Amino acid sequence: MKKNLVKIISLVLVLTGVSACTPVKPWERGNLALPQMALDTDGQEAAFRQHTFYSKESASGGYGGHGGGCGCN
Amino acid sequence: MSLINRLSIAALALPGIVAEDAHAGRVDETFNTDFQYAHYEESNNRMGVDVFNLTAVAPIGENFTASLDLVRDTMSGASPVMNVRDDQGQVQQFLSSASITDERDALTASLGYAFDEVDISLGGGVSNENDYFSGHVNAGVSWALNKKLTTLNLTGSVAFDEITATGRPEINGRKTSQKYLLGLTQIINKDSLIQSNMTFAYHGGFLSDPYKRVYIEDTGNQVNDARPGNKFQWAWLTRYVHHFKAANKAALHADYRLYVDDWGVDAHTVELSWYQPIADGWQIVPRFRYYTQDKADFYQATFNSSNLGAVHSSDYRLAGFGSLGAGIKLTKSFLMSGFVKEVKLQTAFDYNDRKASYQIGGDSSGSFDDFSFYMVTASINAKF
Amino acid sequence: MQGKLRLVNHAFHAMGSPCHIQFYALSRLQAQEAKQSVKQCLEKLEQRYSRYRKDSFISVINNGSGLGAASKIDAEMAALLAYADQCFQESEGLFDVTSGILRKLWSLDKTEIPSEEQINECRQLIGWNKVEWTQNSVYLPQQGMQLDFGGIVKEYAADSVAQLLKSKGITSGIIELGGDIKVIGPRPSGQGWPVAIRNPLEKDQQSLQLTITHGAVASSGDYERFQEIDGVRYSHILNPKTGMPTTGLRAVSILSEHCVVAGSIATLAMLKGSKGFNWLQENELDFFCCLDSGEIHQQISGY
Amino acid sequence: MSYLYKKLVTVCLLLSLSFSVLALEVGKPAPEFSLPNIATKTASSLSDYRGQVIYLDFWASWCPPCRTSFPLLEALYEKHHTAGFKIVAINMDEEPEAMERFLKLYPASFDILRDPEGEWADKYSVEAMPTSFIIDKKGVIRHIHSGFSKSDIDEIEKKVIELLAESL
Repeated sequence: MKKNLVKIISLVLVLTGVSACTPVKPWERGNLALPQMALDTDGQEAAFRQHTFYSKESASGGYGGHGGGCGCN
Repeated sequence: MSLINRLSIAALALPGIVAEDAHAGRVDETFNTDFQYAHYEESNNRMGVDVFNLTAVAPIGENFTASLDLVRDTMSGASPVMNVRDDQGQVQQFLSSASITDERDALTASLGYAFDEVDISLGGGVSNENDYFSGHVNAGVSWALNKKLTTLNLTGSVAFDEITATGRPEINGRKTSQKYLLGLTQIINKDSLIQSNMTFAYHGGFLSDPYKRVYIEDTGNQVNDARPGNKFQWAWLTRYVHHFKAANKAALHADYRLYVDDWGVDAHTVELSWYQPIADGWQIVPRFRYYTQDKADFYQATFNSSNLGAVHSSDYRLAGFGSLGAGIKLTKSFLMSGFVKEVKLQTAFDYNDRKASYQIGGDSSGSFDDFSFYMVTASINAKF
Repeated sequence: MQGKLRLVNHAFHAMGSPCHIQFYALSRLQAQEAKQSVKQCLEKLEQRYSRYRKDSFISVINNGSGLGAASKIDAEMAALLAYADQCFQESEGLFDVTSGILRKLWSLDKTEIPSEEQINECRQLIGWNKVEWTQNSVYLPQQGMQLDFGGIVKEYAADSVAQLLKSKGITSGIIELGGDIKVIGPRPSGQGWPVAIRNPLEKDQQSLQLTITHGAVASSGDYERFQEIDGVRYSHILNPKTGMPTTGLRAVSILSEHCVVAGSIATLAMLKGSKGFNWLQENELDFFCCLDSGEIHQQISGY
Repeated sequence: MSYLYKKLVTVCLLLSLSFSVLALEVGKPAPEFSLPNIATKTASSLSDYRGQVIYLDFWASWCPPCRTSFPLLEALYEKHHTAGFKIVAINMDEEPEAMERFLKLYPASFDILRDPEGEWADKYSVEAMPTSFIIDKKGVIRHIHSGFSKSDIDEIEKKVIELLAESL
C-alpha cells in the first residue's frame, strides 16, 4: 500500500506545483532573486550541518538540485 | 536528452567546432570562493570535530563552470561501543577510550556545461581517513523549462568505500553505494517557490560498524556489530520558501522530509528557518529543527543468545529517538563594484538535544543513549 | 571608419566536390585573408583524412592494419573516433566507419551485383567494435581493415571553416562544401541566406527553397553518385550488416545546429532503410526526404 | 521507478511546456513607448531618438549579468555617443531605492527610464533578464540579445558601428 500512496502523493504534488503557479514574468523575479530566498545560500554551512545530522541519525538524502532565483542568463 | 543533443555533445570535442553562442546557455560569470571553519562538540566530552573547508567555483569560457572543494576534519574523543546491563538491571553505555584522534581529508571536483535550457555536470572525489577510503563519481542534469519557472533535476552518484578497521585486521570491508535524486523546483508566484525531491539510495557490501559490539546478557559474551549486507534508503524532501515584503523582505524556509529504509527505520524531519534582513547588509536567521525516527528491526540495547539472530546491532544511531534543535545564524555582506563584487561573513551556532523521549510513538526506554551536541560555523565568502 | 561591407563570392574545388562561400567583409584585406585561411584549413583536412591520398594520416593508419603496431593519434583524430563511436552506438552498429571497404564491391565500373562470398569475405574486415583505440592511439587488428570518415569529415570541414571565419571577424556569411551547408551568421540586414535542396527525381529542378539565419544543412542519398546495374538503381550508401546498398529512402536532408551532426543523422536515416522515414519523424528532426517511391516529405519547424 | 510513475512525470512535464508567444523579430519596427526619465523627471519616448542608433536595454538591479553589463555599456556610450549612438536603459525594479543603490555602485551617464509594472517589457516580449534590442536610425530592430556576458560587448560594438555607418 505504501508504494502507491507515495505515487499518488507525488503526482498530486507535481501537478499542483505545475499548475498552481500564476505565470511570473522574467522581470518580476526581483523577490525570488533575493539571497535570502535562495535554496542553497551558505552551501558549506548547509553541507556541514547535513553531514553532522547524517552521521548521528539514520535518515539522509533529499537535498540537492537547482531552481528558483533570478533565472538570468 | 534528444538525439541531436547527444550527438552535439560528442561533436563539441572536435577542435573545429565551438558551441554556437546563441544556442548554448551562458554561465554565471562570477568567480566564487568560500572558506569555513566549523566545530562540532558532543555532551559529556564524547566526540569533538574541527572542520576546515575551502570551496572555489570558476566560470571557464562562456559555457563551462569548474568547482573544487577541499575538506580537512580532525576528530577526537570517545564514542559509544556497547551497552551493558548492570546488576540493578539498568542499561549503561560503555564508551571507547578517549584517546582516538582521526584526520579525514576529502577533495571533490566537478565540471558543469550550460546548454540553453539544460545544465549538465560531471564530478568526482576522494575522501581519505587512516582506516577508511572512499571514492565517488557523480553526474547531474538540470533542465529549466516553462520559461525557467520549472526546473527538473536528475542526479546520480556511485561511491566505492574501503574500510580497514584499526585493531580489526580480519575486517577489510568494501562497500558500494548508488544514490539517485529526482527533483522538481517550481516557482509558484512572485513571492514563493517550492522544491520537492525524491532520493533513492542502494548500498551493498560491509555495512556494519567495526568498532561497535553487542552484549549478550545470559552468557556475558560480546559479539561484533553485524548488519545486513545491503540497504535501500528512500527519502522525500519538500522545501517551501516564501517572501514577506512587509517584514523588511524576510524569507521563511520550511522543510519537511519523510524517510524510509528497509532496515525498518521510518524518520520525519521538520526544519523552519526565518531569514531576517536587518539593515545595510546585516541578516539574522533563527531556526528550529525537529527529528524523530523509530528503531531498526535488528536493533536492541542488549541481546540474549535466544534473540541474537544473524544480524544484530546496539548502535545508538539505529535506536528509536527524537532530536530537538535550535540555532541562530548571523551574516553581513558588503557589495562593491571593483574587482571584488561582494564579501560575505557568516557565523552560526546550533544546539541539538537527542532524547529517546522526544521520539513520536516511542517508549523512551533508550534514555541511556541520550546526549546533546552543538555546532559552530564561521565563514567568509568572496565573489569576483 | 572602415569601408562599407562588401559581399564576397568565392567558388573553388575541395574535398572532391564543388564548393562555394559567400560572406560580408569589412575590407578587401579581410576578404583576402579569409579566402586564404579557408583554403589552408580545407587542404589540411584533406591531407589528413582523404582516402585517395596515399600519404594522408588516415591512409597511414589503414596501411598499418593487422601489422601489430598501433598508430599514434592527436586530439582531433581522437575526437573524430569518439564521435564515430557515438554514431555507432546511436545507430546500433549501422553507422560504422570501418565499412568503407564495401565500396570496392560496388565501385562505379562494376556491371553486376557482387556475389554472396565476395560480400561475406569483405564483411569479415568490418566491425567498429574490433578497432582498438584510446585517446592517443588507434589500431585496426585485421589486415585490410580500413577507417573511412566519409559522412563525417566533409561536414566537419564546413563547421570548421565557419568557426575559422568567425574567429577572423566575419559575422555574416554561408559556406557550401559539396551540398553540405553551414551558416556563419545572418546577412547584415538580419535576413537569412537562401538555400535550395535539389529534387532527386529531376536533377536540375529545385524542390525546397529555404532562408536560414543560423545552423547547417547536410544531405545524404543518391543525387549524383548512384549506380545502375541492368536497369536497377543502387544507392551508394551501403549497409554494413548486409553489405548491400540501402533501400527505402532515396535522399535525406537534415537541418541542425552543427553540420557534422546533420550529416551523420542524414546518413543514419538512409541506413535505416524502410524504417528511416518513421525514425526521422519519431526523433522530431527537421528534415526533407524523398522515398524510393518518389514521394517527398518534409518536417521543418525550427528554421 | 515503475512504469506508471514515469508516465505520470512525463505527462506533467508536457503540461508545463508553455508555447512562447511570437516574440519581436529582427527586421520589425520597434514598438513606440513613452516612459519617465529618472534624470529629467519628464517622459522620454522612442521617437525622441529617431535618426540615432539606440541600444534599448531592459534591466533590474537584482540581476547579476546587469552588473556585468553596465560598466561595459557606459564605456561603449562614451566612445560612440558623439557619432549618434544612444543607450536607453529601462529599469524594472519594483522599488526605486534598489535601482538607486545599484546606480551608486555602477554609475551610468546614459538615459535611465522606469517601467516598474513591466508594461513595455510585455510589449517587447522580454524573455530573459537582461534583454536588449539594437534599433537602427529608421527605428527598425536589427539585433536582439538576451542575457549578457563580458565577451558579448565586442559583437554589440561591431553591430553599433555597422548601423552608425548606414545612411538615414
